[in-house]
Amino acid sequence: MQTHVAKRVEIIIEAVMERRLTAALTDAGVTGFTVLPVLGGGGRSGVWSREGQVTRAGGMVAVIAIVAPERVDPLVEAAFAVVERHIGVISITDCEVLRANRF
Amino acid sequence: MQTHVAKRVEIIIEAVMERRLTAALTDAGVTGFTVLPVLGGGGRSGVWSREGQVTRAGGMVAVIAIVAPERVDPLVEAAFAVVERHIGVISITDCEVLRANRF
Amino acid sequence: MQTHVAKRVEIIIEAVMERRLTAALTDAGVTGFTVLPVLGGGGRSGVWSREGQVTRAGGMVAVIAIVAPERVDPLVEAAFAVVERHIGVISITDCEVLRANRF
Amino acid sequence: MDGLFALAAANILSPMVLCFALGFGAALARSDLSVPEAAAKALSLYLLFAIGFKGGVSVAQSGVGVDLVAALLAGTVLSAAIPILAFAILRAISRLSVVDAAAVAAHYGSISVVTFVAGTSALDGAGIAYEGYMVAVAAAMEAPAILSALWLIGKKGGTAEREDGLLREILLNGSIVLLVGAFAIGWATGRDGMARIDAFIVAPIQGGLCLFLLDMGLVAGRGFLSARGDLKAPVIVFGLVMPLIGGILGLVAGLLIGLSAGGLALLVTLSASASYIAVPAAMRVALPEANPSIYLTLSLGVTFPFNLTVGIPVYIAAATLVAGS
Amino acid sequence: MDGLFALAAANILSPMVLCFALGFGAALARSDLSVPEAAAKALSLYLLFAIGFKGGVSVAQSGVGVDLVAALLAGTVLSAAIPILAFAILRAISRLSVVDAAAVAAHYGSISVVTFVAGTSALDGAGIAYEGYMVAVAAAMEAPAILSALWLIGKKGGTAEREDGLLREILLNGSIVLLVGAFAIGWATGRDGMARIDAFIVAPIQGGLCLFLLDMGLVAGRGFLSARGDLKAPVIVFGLVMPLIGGILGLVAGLLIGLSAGGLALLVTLSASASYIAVPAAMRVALPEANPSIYLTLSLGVTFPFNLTVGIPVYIAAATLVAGS
Amino acid sequence: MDGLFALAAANILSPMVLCFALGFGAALARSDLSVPEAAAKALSLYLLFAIGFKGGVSVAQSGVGVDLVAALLAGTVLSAAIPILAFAILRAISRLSVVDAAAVAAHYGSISVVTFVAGTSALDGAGIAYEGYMVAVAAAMEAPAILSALWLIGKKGGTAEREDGLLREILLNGSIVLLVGAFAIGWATGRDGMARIDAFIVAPIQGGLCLFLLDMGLVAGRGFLSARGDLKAPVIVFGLVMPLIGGILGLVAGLLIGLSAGGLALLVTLSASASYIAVPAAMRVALPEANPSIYLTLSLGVTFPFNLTVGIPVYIAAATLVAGS
Ligand SMILES: Nc1ncnc2c1ncn2[C@@H]1O[C@H](COP(=O)(O)O)[C@@H](O)[C@H]1O
Ligand SMILES: Nc1ncnc2c1ncn2[C@@H]1O[C@H](COP(=O)(O)O)[C@@H](O)[C@H]1O
Ligand SMILES: Nc1ncnc2c1ncn2[C@@H]1O[C@H](COP(=O)(O)O)[C@@H](O)[C@H]1O
Ligand code: NA
Ligand code: NA
Ligand code: NA
Repeated sequence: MQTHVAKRVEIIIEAVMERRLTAALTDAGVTGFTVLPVLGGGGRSGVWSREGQVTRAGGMVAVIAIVAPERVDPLVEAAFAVVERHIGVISITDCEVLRANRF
Repeated sequence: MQTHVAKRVEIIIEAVMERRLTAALTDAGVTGFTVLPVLGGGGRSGVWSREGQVTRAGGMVAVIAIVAPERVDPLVEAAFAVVERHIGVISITDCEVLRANRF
Repeated sequence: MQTHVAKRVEIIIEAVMERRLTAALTDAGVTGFTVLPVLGGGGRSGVWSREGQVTRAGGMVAVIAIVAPERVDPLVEAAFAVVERHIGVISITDCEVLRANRF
Repeated sequence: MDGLFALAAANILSPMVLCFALGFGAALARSDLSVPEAAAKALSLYLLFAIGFKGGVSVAQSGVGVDLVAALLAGTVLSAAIPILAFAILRAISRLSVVDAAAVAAHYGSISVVTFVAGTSALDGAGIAYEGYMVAVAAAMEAPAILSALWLIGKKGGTAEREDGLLREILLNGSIVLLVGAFAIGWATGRDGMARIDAFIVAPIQGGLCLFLLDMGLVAGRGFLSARGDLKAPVIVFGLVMPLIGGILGLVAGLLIGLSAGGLALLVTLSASASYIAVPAAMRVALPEANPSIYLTLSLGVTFPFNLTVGIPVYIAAATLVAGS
Repeated sequence: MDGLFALAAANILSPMVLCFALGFGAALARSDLSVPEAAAKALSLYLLFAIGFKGGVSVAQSGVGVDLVAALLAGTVLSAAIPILAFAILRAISRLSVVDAAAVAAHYGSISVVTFVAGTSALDGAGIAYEGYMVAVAAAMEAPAILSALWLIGKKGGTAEREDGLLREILLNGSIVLLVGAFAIGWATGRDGMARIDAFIVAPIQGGLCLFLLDMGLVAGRGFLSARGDLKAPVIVFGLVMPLIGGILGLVAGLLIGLSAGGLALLVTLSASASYIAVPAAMRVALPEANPSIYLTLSLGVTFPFNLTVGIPVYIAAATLVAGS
Repeated sequence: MDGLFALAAANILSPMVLCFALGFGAALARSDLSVPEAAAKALSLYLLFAIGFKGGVSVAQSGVGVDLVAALLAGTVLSAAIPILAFAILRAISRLSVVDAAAVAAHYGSISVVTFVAGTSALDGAGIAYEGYMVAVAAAMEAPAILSALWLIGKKGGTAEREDGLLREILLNGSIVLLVGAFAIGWATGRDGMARIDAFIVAPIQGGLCLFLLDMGLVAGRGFLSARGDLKAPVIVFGLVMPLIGGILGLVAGLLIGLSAGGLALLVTLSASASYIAVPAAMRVALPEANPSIYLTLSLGVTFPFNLTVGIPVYIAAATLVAGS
């Protein structure tokens, strides 16, 4: 099938910042994103897990946005502005998509 | 270690269509796939979240299939046939795998 | 923004092996990883789903680690040593990251 | 009239209705209060099981005959017929497309189990008896409306997905299976079965209903916030008037088959209620082009609160009046 | 004999057994009915806590002595011995590999807490008393079978994973810790502790068990559908006969240590039951080459329903007969 | 003194405290026992709803006047003032940075609902009455401490995030909304409302609290294991002494406004308790540089168990002594 190049941006960020991140993405013209739950992880600040937790502190989510290549810079800048002072990881991968007009 | 090129196909699709999608993938000769839960997201049809929902409408899942490069076309065609009339996003990324004979 | 090349390693592995895998990753010098829940899947050993399950057997998790390119080999070797006798899939993708000193 | 107001006041000031209002208000105020998806689903399974089982036990005690069959038939016919009327009304008063109108119509033919539970709880509170088998009628009314709507689409030249799996999916959806199954188990085990599990399903049910309604309020409120733009005035009017029209049909049907005042009130409630679990899921499969924010918001954010607050007391008053108790 | 049939009928027509059947049937019919994973786990924690606590309180009231030690010892020996017998039988009658046979054998030496709860519930229904400490015996029987099976593998030249973490993981698995912990808390707080939480753990437990069995039926039915091909006839026969063999061993051991009729019935039930939570997880770690669809389906889809329906009444009848009540 | 020891012994040997200890111990022993996140959240919603509703009903029955306003005011002042004292102490005795000290201080001004529930449960056990509106005071004490800590940061030249959404997020966080909402519903529906749902929220609450404390023990134990290194001795000392200091402030304030002995004990308990749900989440947003393993571990792993075991009996003894009952 006919495919088009795009970028897959994956942002792993604290759950408490989710709303702020997705608002920033929308402001930056991102047309779509998907939020995945995260069970746990480890990093410089130690190992953590969501098991049995009731506070929203100490949980993370993974936000995936697939965008046309020309939109990746504003997206990443908007995301970085939110993540900057916080725990979080942003990665960008080349990918192909169908229906290019959607991204 | 010795690695082999492969394709990682990620299909974000409505939960109600999951069974149909995985059946279509299997028919297309896909040997393995993994289904991840999705918490929420946003797109042209607005922002949504699974919190507190009891209906299966309005939820999505992410299906990941890693396949040998030569199998990616039938996979994507099978997936697209299911996604076509529905909400959903298909992306294809180059990757490397161990144990090539499995894909 | 200034980005740096890195590798995104995704390991889909049985939930019972999670602790062993993350310990092996840490031993191999991986500085961070994130664990995502998995709902179900299909492969040579059949189709499975977590719905209603109480045993930890027969569930999987997806572990994502983003690392500097020079660290990917020890990571993959450590992961493979854990996965080898078990059900599981390892894939490696090129990506770009911000703040390279973190990986 | 006095009785109606007292009933309405008692209903609106019940912890259940106030819990729904709390959730709705919290969502509108953008509080982060939320019920985990797994907990909401577990509560819904609990309510289906409890209400089904109770109905079955009551049938085991009172026995049934041809009246059950008549009620099932009446329910099936109502569920199949209401969407056709609803579709005609929607096409006449709103600008919804054929597909959107059919999808909305399917919801109003089918039923909402929580509205039914709230109805039984109001009847219990008012000390009015009802036929235990009405829960089986509820189950019978879930699916026909969907088939009716798909038939409408076909007639209007639209295309709904029509594959093997769909019909089975509709008829064997989880809430029908659990409701019917629990009813059958209650019927089979009767008073003895009830004695073993009543501490779990009888006394705590109203409290469980409170938490479930809190969650529904949150979901409805959030849906309302994000779908405001999609709901035009005529559609909202439909969401407030259609329950009354459906209710009247239910009243007529119930009188024809000779239900008691309580049973009548429940058939009216079922006819007036709109689905928000099974039908939306079926519509996503069969009519993906229909806009879910219209039918979900209308059913959960307009009709459900209307029935919960105003509708149920009116239906009970009408039924007791008409059944000439 | 008459009594046995009455007992069996009462058992099979209990809401619990019918809930399991409902789940199993819904899965076979491919309904989408399902219990969220978190809800199923929460129910299982609730059952473990309730049954452990109750056992502890009953020990606090009646006191224990050397009989508890004897029972724990008997349970440990049974758990360690049964896998060796089960392995020999499996190798004789089926074509399972050494690894698969050892993995299956481990399940039958260990125990199923839900089968135990169903057993106590049947005894309560029939008014037969039993030793409160049997729940501690259940906990003691969870792990030895696993070590036994791993020892078997070693002897047969196979290699099981043998690392530091494994033994601790087996001995400190969540269900053992919660069962033993709740037992200890019940013992420590006794009648006073019970007075504070009985509304939570005594009256509602049978209803909670119903929903849990509904879920187990769904999981068993789905497992059965997808693993049919892996279960050959001799293996299925094993899944139906091994409970009886294990039960007889339990009967002999229980007679030797002088249990009451009720306690005897529970030891038989434990010996006859097969694990489906702790052992499968341990097998995935220690024997990854063993095929999980064999041991999971056999334990949950064959032996568990057998014990739930036919087994428990037979074990109770046998125990009351032999204990010469 | 004798009474204090008896009270302390009764408290420590309660199923609730032992469940916390079981969870803590299981975590330290690295057992895989765990409560699903959704189940833990559902239990916390249940406790908030039940305790809020109960408080509201009791206010509906006894009526309130200016004493409620005085108590709300006292709570607000305590919540705002305690962080300033706590901050000064932390900076004097530990090497925590301004940001870390302010974040910890915010937790001690705010409150822990579970500690409050445990306090009411101990009072119920000892047969001591308390003002129903104390639950509203608990809600009023959640947020001011956060604002106080952010003000401190500003004064010390630090920068906290200060955007529109933050204040609303703090004031409308889920636990405040549910607690206040349930209180209002209880107040509005009074005895009638209670009659409909008491089987759900009164009798089972202590059992539900047991499972929730088991989960808190697991989370606290795991947090303790992984954050040991971050907690230096002076900080741990703070976590044990600050509750007493906060408690004394609460005692003085409560005497000034003339609370009953039971109400006094609860105000002391609230002042002595440290938040572990709402404040940590607010700190992650507003003070991301503060180290969560310090404030979470201190609040949940040090102060919470201290209050649960030693603190509550001491607070009750002090309050009854001082209120000269
Ligand atoms: N290299 C990485 N790859 C994947 N996830 C990471 C990585 N580094 C950090 N994370 C995630 O971000 C969280 C916080 O990281 P840190 O700030 O390093 O403690 C971790 O617990 C992980 O969930
Ligand atoms: N570009 C995208 N990247 C990631 N997920 C997307 C994207 N577009 C849509 N989605 C997901 O698909 C859902 C439906 O999209 P839409 O049809 O645009 O409303 C969204 O709510 C997201 O969960
Ligand atoms: N090619 C693949 N792509 C994605 N996930 C896979 C793939 N192969 C296997 N898996 C996952 O690994 C599990 C076990 O695979 P298998 O060992 O082939 O049965 C499957 O149930 C999937 O969850
Ligand atoms: Na209807
Ligand atoms: Na056994
Ligand atoms: Na405090």
